[in-house]
Amino acid sequence: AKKTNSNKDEIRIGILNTPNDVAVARNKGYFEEAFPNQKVSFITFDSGVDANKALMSGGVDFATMGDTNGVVALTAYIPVKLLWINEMCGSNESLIVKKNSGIKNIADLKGKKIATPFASTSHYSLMIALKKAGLEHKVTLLDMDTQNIVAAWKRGNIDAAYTWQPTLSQLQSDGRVLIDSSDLSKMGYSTGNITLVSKKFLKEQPESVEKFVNVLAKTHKLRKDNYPETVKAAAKQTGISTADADKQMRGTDWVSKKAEYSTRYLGNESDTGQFIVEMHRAGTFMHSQQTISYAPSLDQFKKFVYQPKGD
Amino acid sequence: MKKKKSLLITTGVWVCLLAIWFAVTNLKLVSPILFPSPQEVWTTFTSILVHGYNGISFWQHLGITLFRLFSALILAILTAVPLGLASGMSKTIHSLVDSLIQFYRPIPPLAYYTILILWLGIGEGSKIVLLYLAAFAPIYISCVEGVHHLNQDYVLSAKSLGAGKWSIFKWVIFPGSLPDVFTGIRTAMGVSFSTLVAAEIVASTSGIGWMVIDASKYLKSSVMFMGIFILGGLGLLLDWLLQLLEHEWIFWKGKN
Amino acid sequence: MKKKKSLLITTGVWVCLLAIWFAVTNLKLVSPILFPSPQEVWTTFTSILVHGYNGISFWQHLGITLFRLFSALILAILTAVPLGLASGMSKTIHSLVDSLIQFYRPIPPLAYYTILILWLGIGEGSKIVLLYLAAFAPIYISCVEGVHHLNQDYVLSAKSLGAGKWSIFKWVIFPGSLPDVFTGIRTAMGVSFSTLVAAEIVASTSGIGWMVIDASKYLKSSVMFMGIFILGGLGLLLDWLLQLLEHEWIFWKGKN
Amino acid sequence: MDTLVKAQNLSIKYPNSDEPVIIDTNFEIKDNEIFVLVGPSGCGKSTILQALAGFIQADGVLTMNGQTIDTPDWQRGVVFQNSSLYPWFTVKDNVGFGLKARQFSKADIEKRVAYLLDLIGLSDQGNTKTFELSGGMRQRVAIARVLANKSPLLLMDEPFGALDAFTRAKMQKLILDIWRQEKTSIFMITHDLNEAIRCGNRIAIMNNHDKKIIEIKDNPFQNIDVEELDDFELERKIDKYRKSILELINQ
Amino acid sequence: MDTLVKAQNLSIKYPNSDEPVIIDTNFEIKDNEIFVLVGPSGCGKSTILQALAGFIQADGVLTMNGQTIDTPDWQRGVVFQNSSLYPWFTVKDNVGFGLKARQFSKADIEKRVAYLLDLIGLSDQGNTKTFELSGGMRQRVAIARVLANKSPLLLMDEPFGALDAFTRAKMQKLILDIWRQEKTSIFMITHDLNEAIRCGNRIAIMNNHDKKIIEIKDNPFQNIDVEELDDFELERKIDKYRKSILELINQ
Ligand SMILES: Nc1ncnc2c1ncn2[C@@H]1O[C@H](COP(=O)(O)OP(=O)(O)OP(=O)(O)O)[C@@H](O)[C@H]1O
Ligand SMILES: Nc1ncnc2c1ncn2[C@@H]1O[C@H](COP(=O)(O)OP(=O)(O)OP(=O)(O)O)[C@@H](O)[C@H]1O
Ligand SMILES: [Mg+2]
Ligand SMILES: [Mg+2]
Repeated sequence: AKKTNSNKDEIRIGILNTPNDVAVARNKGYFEEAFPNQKVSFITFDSGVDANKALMSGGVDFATMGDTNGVVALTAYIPVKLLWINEMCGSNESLIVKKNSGIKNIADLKGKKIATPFASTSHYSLMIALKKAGLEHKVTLLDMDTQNIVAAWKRGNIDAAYTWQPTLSQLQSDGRVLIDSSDLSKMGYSTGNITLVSKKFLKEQPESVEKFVNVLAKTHKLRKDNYPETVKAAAKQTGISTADADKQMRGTDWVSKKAEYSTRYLGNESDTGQFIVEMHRAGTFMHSQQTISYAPSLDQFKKFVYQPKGD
Repeated sequence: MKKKKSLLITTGVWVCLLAIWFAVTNLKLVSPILFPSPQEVWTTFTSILVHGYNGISFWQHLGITLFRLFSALILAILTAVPLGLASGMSKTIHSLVDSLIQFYRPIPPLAYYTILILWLGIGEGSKIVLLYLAAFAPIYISCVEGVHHLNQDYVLSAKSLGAGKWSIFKWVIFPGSLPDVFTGIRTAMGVSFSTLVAAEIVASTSGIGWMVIDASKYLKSSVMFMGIFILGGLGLLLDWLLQLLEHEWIFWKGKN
Repeated sequence: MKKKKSLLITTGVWVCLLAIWFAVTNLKLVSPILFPSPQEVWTTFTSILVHGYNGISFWQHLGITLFRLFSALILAILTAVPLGLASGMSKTIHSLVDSLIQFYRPIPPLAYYTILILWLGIGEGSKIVLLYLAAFAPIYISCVEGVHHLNQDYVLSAKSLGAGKWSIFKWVIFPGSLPDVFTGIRTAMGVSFSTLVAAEIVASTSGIGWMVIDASKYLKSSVMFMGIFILGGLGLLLDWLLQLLEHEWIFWKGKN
Repeated sequence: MDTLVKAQNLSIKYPNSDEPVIIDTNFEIKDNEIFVLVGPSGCGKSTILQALAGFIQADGVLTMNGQTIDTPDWQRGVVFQNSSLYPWFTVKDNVGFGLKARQFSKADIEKRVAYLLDLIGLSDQGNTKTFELSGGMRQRVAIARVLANKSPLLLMDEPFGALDAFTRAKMQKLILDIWRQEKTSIFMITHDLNEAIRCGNRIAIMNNHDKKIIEIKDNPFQNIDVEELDDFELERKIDKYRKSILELINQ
Repeated sequence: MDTLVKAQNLSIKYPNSDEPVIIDTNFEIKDNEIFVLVGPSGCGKSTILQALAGFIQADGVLTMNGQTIDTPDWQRGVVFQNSSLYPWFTVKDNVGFGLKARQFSKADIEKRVAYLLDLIGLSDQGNTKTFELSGGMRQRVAIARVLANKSPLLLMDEPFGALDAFTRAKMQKLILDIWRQEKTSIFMITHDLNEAIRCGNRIAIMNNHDKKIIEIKDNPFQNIDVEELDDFELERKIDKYRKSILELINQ
């Protein structure tokens, strides 16, 4: 976390403390391998909110965050590009209710207290789920960090929460999942964690960006080829048990590099990716919720996406 | 005449700053996220005044914030003033409670907020208690000081005029320490006020402090700036009101 | 003799509380998350002392926190004292800067922290500036007051002893307002200290405040309690050190 | 005249020091007399007054009307050098303070207060705030406040020390008038010998070394205003008397 | 004797009020004289002193050695009722303050300070903190502090008003000794007529109404200690003199 101007000797990466591809690459030493002459430093953020602030102030060159925070970054004209989808959210993010609350389905949530970290992918997923059930203004939403969700859950202050792992497993002993992000994804409201790269860095060191993508792609490949080893690396890096890591990773989808820049996800120069379309949808929805001040156009989203050279 | 001049300078400073702000932002010398323009902040303000924020009207946000602040302050006054005066008057009570208060006083509120939430839940309770704890210590301490600084002749006179313990408390010690008590209340309000945003960070969806925090999540700078201005103005206003009250009630202050 | 008695009572209170804490937690009357037992807190403490926390030694955590605090305080002293004294002495400077400081003063630091981060980045800069801003206002204000409260006879005497402006400042106004300046510094330290946790909330991986926040994320109550005790003790210690310095340097305080 | 206060082998020590300030002193205050105590600064005058008031404890015998003095009491009203009027009360409320504390009826209080305000010439200032009064006026109110209780003994610690010489002369006259009208006893400390001579029935003298009252002189010149005198024979006598006191003080 | 200070048609108004406090007063202070000003409280004595010191502006003529007084200056040293010694400096540093401010050499300062400490009898207390001194000692240091500058004029506003009567008598003697030795002029305010008569070469009198000095009397009795006198003829004269002043004051 040095000063604002990025220098050639250091690559600063903002990370989330979850068992994702960045964690695996770190553990495996892929970064050192790819950047032998540069110092790679990692700055942990609690959420994409802080990561965005860091990108804005030039404190990091890359940052991982939920795609909703990516929408915020675009809306706020932060000079960044969408580089990579780290993972697609699935059962690792879900809406969980207390077992004894008598809530059987989403409709039963009417008048209940639901907690979620605002501005997160979970928040977005929850809002979509509620909107679909016509409950948008019929529940009490509470903005809480994941740790406070656990505390509030234990005390019985909340009836439900939309949150992610590892928080989720702490609630699962007396909770039941109503819906998870893979369900929403099927309806066309996918969410995922993405990595943004600062435009300045991209301009100065395009080849480093390329290498960065390849590092992450390598982990995605590793997962496909040797899942247990990937889990072990992720667990070690984030300091959790392999079982926990397995549970968390199982709920996510790591896309191959080829798929990333295909029409299913980020798209390419000619065709718009499906994920981008859904991100645009999210932007429009967030604007309708007044959480962002305007809805960026699909064109803006298209320009937002990084395109790898050649390959 | 001198007063007029200094008022002129002060106005000048603000006008200048506003002008620079206006110029710098409108010439697009800085990113609007780093520094939104005054028009933008103003538009945001009027729009929030009309449409509210997050589905709740501006006045409700303000109301809930003030409710939390005043509940905490009133609670603090009701408990800290008696305890502080008692601690000032009785050595025994002082040795019972003073060290506890001196110990908790310097702890940053955010450090124990999580524990408060664990104990009291996420509702208004923990928020108000957080603000209450912030307000309690300054009031308590200035009450103790108020009694200690009291002119001893006041008490001695009262005794040799035949006043009993209760009369002395009611007519001498209490009014005599009021100036200090009031200073304590003003400090307490300042401290509570600066804890306000921390209190509204967790499990809130209303309040001016929450609004600023929420806006910062979406990097809505104009809302952040607006919130900051509102909080600054509100802080000034509340302190000014307390000063008015002080002037009215403690008319003898500084006149002896 | 009386002092001994009150010391006895105070010790008694702490022993009692400790005993209750011990009893309640060891009889498992409350969940260890809500209230960890004293042994647990102690074990956590010794283990962190030996092994550090999050791969960083305890002393480094303490060091970085103190570094942030003192950088901010020293910066604040170096800027707020000259400005405050100047503002106390000159009406023009007062009208130039006072309203600005009065306006920003009540704003809760957390409200503008995001903006500081956007402007200054996530490094030490924004953290120290946050603490600096918290410390600046109290020092400035008490410097202004120090000059205003100065016995006018001191200045008049100096003038008719042939002292020029600079001599008057150096030998009369500066030492004469030192008692107030020091009070301001003590207040500033308190305010900065209570902002410490807020400053270490964002993008930190070290510092005592961060440790408490991090522990609260994983509901490690024993670490939270330990952190709270350390912060409380540290706050008391620092204030006590300042009081010692004050006693040493401002030996004439309260003696006139 | 009957004895009102009796002090025998009176010794006084402050709790925070080992050295006694007063050692083995003896004196009596009689009914309806003005007993003036003079002596250099720091000799222990105020200490004796505090013991009389019951503010501090003393060893030896110290009784009033045969009862040991060990606590403050409305029967011994105190007037300090700088009036300790309560600034949050009006003049009236200050004067009525003792009676209210002793739960007299409202009507009684009002009557007595009105009478006393008239006595001190401040009838029009009953509702004034005390900080709006001049020093002399304030001291008059302080005197009225203790008079309200009809205290048999008034203790005054340099009551006019903070006033200028010209106001002071007027206050001395006032005290003598009040004393005659209200028939109370007064114990008064001063460091102005003229004041002592003008006001005292008897003058007690302390010096810097003995830690006790070394002599109590009858004063044949009470109520004589030296500054307006035309009888030089008398004036000579007064001067001689004053010098004999000074000599004792400076011993 | 030469005229040191000249005041003609002097009028003084405080900036925050419209009513002038002093109107059209005239007086002169001569070289090497003690000029004493007496008058009731609030008549404007301190106001005149402040104008002389240059602390406040006055209308009319106010000159010292022919130069208009409009700012404070080391040539006019001021001693306040409650000494304004700097508690953060030692006795020595307080006495040497003016010389240091005027950039005298260290050696010069030390010599002069040592001489003055000897003069006021505090040679042993040079390194003492001022708050450890008694009231009388402190006032002596305050006087030494202005003497250090060899100011031709000393302005004293009730310099001994806060001291007890017995210390005060000693200070009066000290002032007269110093005045003789240092050959300075002194302007002194007091509300103690005995002090005025003992110290003054001339006594200026103000009353409560005229807002000016109504008369300036030569004082033939300077340096006579009334309380130790044995010549009753002289005493009678002094008494008459005092009464004539009192009459003027109470006009
Ligand atoms: N509260 C106290 N504790 C300890 N010593 C005290 C206290 N008050 C006074 N003394 C000491 O007792 C002695 C007598 O003090 P006291 O006030 O009785 O003198 P005094 O005759 O009234 O003097 P003054 O004329 O200056 O008022 C002094 O030496 C003083 O230092
Ligand atoms: N700073 C001031 N502003 C306005 N009026 C003042 C100020 N100081 C004094 N006065 C008024 O000027 C008048 C004369 O005051 P001054 O202090 O000169 O009296 P004094 O003769 O020195 O009285 P004392 O013997 O009580 O010291 C008084 O009526 C007073 O109220
Ligand atoms: Mg005394
Ligand atoms: Mg005066």
